[in-house]
Amino acid sequence: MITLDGVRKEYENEVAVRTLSLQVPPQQTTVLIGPSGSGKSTLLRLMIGLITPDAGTVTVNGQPLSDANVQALRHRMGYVIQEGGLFPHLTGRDNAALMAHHFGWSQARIDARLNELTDLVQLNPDRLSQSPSELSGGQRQRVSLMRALLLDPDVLLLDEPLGALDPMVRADLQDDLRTIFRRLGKTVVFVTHDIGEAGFFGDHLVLLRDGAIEQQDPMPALVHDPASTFVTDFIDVQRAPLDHLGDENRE
Amino acid sequence: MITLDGVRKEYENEVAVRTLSLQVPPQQTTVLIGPSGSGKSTLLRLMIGLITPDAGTVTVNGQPLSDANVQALRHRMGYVIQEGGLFPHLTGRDNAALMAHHFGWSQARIDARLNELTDLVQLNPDRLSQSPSELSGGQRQRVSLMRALLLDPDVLLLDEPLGALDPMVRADLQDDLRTIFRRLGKTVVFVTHDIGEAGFFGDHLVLLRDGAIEQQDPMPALVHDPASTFVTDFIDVQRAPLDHLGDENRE
Amino acid sequence: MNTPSILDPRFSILIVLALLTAPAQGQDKDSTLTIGSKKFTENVLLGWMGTHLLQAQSIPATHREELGGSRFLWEALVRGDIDAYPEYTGTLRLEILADRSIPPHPDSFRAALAEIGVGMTAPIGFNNTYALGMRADHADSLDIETIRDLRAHPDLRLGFSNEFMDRADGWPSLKRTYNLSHTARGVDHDLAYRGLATGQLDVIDLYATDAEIKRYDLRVLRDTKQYFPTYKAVFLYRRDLQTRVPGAISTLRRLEDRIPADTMQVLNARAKIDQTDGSQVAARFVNRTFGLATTADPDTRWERLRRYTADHLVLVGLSLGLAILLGIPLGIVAAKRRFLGPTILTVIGVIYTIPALALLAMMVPPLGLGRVPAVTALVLYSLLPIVWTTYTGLKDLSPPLLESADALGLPAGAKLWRIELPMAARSILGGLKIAVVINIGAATLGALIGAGGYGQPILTGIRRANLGLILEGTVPAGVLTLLALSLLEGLERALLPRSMQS
Amino acid sequence: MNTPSILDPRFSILIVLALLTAPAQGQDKDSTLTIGSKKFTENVLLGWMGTHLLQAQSIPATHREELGGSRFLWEALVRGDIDAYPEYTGTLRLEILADRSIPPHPDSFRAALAEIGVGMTAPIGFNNTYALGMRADHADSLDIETIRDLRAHPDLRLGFSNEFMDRADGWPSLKRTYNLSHTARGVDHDLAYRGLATGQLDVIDLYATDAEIKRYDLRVLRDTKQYFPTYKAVFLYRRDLQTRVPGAISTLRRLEDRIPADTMQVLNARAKIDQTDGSQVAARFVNRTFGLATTADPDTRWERLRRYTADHLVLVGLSLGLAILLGIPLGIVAAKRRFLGPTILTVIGVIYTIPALALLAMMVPPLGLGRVPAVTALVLYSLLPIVWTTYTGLKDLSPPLLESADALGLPAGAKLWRIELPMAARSILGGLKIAVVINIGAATLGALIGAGGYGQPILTGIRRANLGLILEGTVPAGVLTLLALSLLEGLERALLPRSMQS
Ligand SMILES: Nc1ncnc2c1ncn2[C@@H]1O[C@H](COP(=O)(O)OP(=O)(O)OP(=O)(O)O)[C@@H](O)[C@H]1O
Ligand SMILES: Nc1ncnc2c1ncn2[C@@H]1O[C@H](COP(=O)(O)OP(=O)(O)OP(=O)(O)O)[C@@H](O)[C@H]1O
Ligand SMILES: [Mg+2]
Ligand SMILES: [Mg+2]
Repeated sequence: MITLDGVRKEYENEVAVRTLSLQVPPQQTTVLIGPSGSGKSTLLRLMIGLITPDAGTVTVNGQPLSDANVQALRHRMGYVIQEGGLFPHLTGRDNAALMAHHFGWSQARIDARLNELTDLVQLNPDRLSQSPSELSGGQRQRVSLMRALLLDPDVLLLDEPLGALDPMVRADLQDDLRTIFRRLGKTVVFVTHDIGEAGFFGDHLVLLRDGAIEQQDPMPALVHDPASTFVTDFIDVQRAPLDHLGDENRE
Repeated sequence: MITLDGVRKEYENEVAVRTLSLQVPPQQTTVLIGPSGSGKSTLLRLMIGLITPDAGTVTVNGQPLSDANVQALRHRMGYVIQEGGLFPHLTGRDNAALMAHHFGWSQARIDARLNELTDLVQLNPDRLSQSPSELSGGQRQRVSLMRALLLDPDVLLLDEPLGALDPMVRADLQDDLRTIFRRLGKTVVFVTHDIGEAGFFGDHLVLLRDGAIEQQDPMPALVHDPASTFVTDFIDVQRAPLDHLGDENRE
Repeated sequence: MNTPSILDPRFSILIVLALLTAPAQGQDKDSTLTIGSKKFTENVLLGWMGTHLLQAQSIPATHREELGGSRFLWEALVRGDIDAYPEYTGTLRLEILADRSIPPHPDSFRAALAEIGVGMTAPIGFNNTYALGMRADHADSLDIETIRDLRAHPDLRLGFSNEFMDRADGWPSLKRTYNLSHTARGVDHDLAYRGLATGQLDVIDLYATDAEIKRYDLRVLRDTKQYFPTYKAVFLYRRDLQTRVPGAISTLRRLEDRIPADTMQVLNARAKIDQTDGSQVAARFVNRTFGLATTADPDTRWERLRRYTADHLVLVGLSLGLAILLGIPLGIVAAKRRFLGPTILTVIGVIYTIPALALLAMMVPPLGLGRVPAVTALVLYSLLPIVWTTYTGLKDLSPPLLESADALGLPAGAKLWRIELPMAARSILGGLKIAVVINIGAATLGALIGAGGYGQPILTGIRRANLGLILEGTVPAGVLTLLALSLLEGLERALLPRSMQS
Repeated sequence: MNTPSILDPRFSILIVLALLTAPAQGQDKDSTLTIGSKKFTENVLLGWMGTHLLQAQSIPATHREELGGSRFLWEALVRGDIDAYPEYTGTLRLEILADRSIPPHPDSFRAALAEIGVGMTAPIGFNNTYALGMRADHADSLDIETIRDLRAHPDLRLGFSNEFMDRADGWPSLKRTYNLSHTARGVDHDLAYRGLATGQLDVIDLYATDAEIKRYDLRVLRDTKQYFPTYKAVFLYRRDLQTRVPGAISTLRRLEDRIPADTMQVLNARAKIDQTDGSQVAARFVNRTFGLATTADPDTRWERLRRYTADHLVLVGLSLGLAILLGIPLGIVAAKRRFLGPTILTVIGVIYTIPALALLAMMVPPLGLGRVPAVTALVLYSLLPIVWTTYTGLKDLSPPLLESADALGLPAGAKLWRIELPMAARSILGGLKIAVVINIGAATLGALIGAGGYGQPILTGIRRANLGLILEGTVPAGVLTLLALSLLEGLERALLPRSMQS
């Protein structure tokens, strides 16, 4: 559904994405992992047309992205940026329902949809009347998620959407989101630093390194058939939750 | 070294911290965990005097926090806020070295200290000349960490300082930071949503729930002697990195 | 976004419409007559006579004194800014209707005027023509009554104003017409009367109703060849008065044939030399002539305040409204268009650069006097803070937030409306406040070009060094500013979300 | 933070110091003499004479004409704003040194003046005293030469200016002194000469050097009892000229005893009645009297431009500098202090509310004419945008960032300096730009109260309806604004970090 073909992106002082091609398979979840600064967020921005590649083309639903179609395509895509990007002048509710207001939904329809979404992201609906600055980090992240899901888009681009959530909410949301993604056949591109989460969501994982693709495969292939020691190092390094219970350094 | 005594903090529409007392033991690392909105960030803000409690007292190094001493105490405390809080008008270098400039360090001393710190947080020193808006999320977080560590403070208050880091850098940093904390006898209060990280760092874990302390203990006690099922649920819920390798849902 | 923003253009449009339709002097246009007058004593007196007569008939009428020259009053009448004013037939024929070369008979004017929707009363009486004059005793001693009689006395010393000396239809042609052999010399008009009085001059040029004629006991020499065109005073009025204010025209016509030249000379002398208030001179005349009891008390302080306030509000309201309607879009364009942006900012800076005083002075040739040039100048003045703060407000928005808005697929217009303008609102409101303050202050200069407002007492006060008068303008201007500012603060509080308030 | 901010106060202080020490007219104070003169023809002529004489001796001198009344010139002399000006002994005795009751001998003045550092030339000649006058032929026919002679003609019609009628040392006391039996009536002073000429009055009050004395051939009646105090013209000068500009004083003293009353009458008439340029009248006199060849060409356009620019720059520079020094701290206080804040903002709004015209007029009583009140008014005007944008700039900073700064333990001052002001810099610079534009425009009004600058040609141009003159002030004011704005933009680009530029 999203195809990057020979795409390259350079900033003033460095190359963020080296020439690479990538097929994001439709109705599946593709997880981008990789070191900090390896170009994950840049790839998402390229896919939704926020930045244009220096070389190569980005194709969404078979259409090469252009100024003419990008607007309409974005309505079918939900995007959560790394820091949430909530608008400070709007309450949580107005942030989440922004596009519904734009499309002139009835209040009843908006309310109904917001109810579904607060259930889904496990947010106390009372929170919606607070401004972003009055919400905790995790609450903000869930409002961002609601905003991205509002129009029930076919494509979701999620940049560490669960990073600031506590483990319980996070685990619940992982379950719920994966169920939804699968049931409704969403095409999802998901960035995370949590290997557990990556393995849980990812039909397909793309490991980036320095703006290039190191390996793309399902999780088992990454584990059992790594392209380089870097892949193994990257996947194995994360501490499991209760790893250190028997740690001898402990007093 | 930090004592909260009968502290309570209420915002306009809700109680963020219910009356609680907490001893942060000196030269050890205390990890705050708990659901989103349970009051972790609020507790850190109380400890560094950014907000004053509605009731109770906060004591640092034996001195009750007051307008008169808070300034000086803060020089001995490093604080990383959840979103980094880098100043947009300053480069990474000037952000990190802000207090050094304030105290009038020589350029040589500043450079030397910055070199130590970039090594520690594994940041390419070239990045330091970029503005915050030109850094990736993980790069920003490491600059924030450098800023907090600059004056080599006795006390560190870290609010999800590693949240946006990739697993490799994160694992390395965890090792390095823990070594430093222990060797130099830092008093650390650390907020994280990662139970693995919590167990790795925490001499002492404080599990918050709805602004109250659910249980405070070392990790083994939390696992083997939980105060409630909530504690067990909270600790067990996180997916281990390679948990789902054999997942039968996978095609 | 369900809080309507005060930046909603519908809001501004309403204000402007309300004010554009607000009548001059804050009164109801349809039922109130506005009489205009030119910038010299006689015309002002005639204006007051008309006004007092109308008021005595319970027809609400106001007098806008000393508006300017013929051209300006004529335009104002045609446009409907004023409903009537005193004019002279000679001016009509030779200036206003000059390109139509109308025969010098009142009826032929009437037809030409009627086409334009303007009516004309019969002459009020006197003929304020150019004329030659000399001391009455001197004339008597030489037995001179007409211009032609001068021929017998070629040694008389003639002194004429420089204008009369030079003009083609002045002295050279008069000399030919009457076949005079004198040589005349040019003198300053003010000094001519003095020269006559001291005996240094024998004959000078004058207007037939000049105040000095009575004062110095002069004789106006008859123009037997009708060399000088007739300048009979009449009232011009808008013909729509007939239906709009029944009785108004017939009231004005009561003045027809009522004021002979010597009466006018006396009245002019009273107003000009004795410095009696023009309104009172006119009222006394009207009362005596028509047996009325109009009082021409100068306005009370409160009436004046009401009038200044109404004028000032219209100036400020209109110009601010227009400045907002123009300025915010300009600021948006400046922020959005890479190359157009700096140009817009610079041009607006350059406009602002023109000092208010000079800007007003430069507005007058193209736009005439009164409210239009004043509002135009004020709009240009208020533009700067609005455009600039809109520009900086939009430019200062955080890039990640703008990226979020883009990613939602909001079209540019909706993004502007729902995201950018609200987030820039505090900055724009700041600019608006500065604009309000600048505008209310600068509007006082409007009085310089006849747009009224609080500047009127201030200007008079400065001229007369009368602090009371200055305060009469300054204090309400201050109060108005405070009111406007707290209105804006109120709006800010009501419409900005809590989290964006300071 | 190692980029020094333009908000650095040291920067502003430098500007202000530079400008405070910048001399009037943009010339070098130490070597250039400034001659002042009062607001009437004769005094201006004397001022020009002094100036031309000095220039003929190659002593650089400028003439600041028509500065105001005695009080103002005296103060200006004492303060050193001017170096010399023409004064009258009567004024010195009765007004300036009134509280010292000095015997009416020049030497006793000299001593009193010397104490204050002021010197005085010997009288220039004429005595411009109050006097009584009548037509020379009339006086001859009645054989009247002195005031006392009036006694023989009690039927003469006396008309005196209202001031002279009322003053204790006016008519009532004169009547007693000379034991006159006449009744006098008050007349407008302008009309008095006319009344004399037309024979309606026989005796009027006048000044001994009035231009009209020659013109109407009047006789000034001798004051045998020396009832009227002597008003001999002298030059007052600063005694430090002796060392500062050697030769200046002796040059001025060349005028001593050179101008008898009738000469002064002729010169006055030439300037006042013939409307000859005062500078030229004076130059011709000086050339004839001293055999010099001073040319009194009016300044070339470039010289004028240079002078206007220098004056305008001083006005703008000083007032902007002070406004920045005052405004930014006020804005900071407004943003930081919960209750003081709104008060400051409101007070500044109210000040701004006073229209420029009225503000200037109100400045004059306490501060006199010239640069001080103009700068004061301009400071008050420029304050608003600076204070308000500093306030909003600081208030709009993001709370988490401020929290970060607090958490670092930065003391309030350093936080302000390193974090808050730099982050608010774009907003403050925006306000500065508005202030610059407002200030340069408003400074043109300074000409109204004698502070010079581009307003001078604009005012004259408006009065004379001369577009050329208006442009002579407007165009350079525009250019100046553009220069100032691009200077600010340059500073912005140089000092703001890349990431904060638009
Ligand atoms: N606006 C910009 N200007 C200059 N360099 C940039 C800009 N945005 C990103 N970069 C650089 O591009 C590289 C890739 O950035 P990107 O944000 O895509 O990384 P990432 O993989 O998302 O990292 P993280 O996991 O830390 O979020 C980084 O080195 C970053 O410094
Ligand atoms: N400025 C504020 N105004 C009103 N409510 C606030 C404010 N700051 C925090 N809160 C509320 O207080 C509660 C505790 O917030 P806090 O930020 O301490 O949570 P947290 O434990 O850090 O959560 P997270 O893990 O999501 O960061 C939350 O419910 C939040 O909505
Ligand atoms: Mg990223
Ligand atoms: Mg938090």
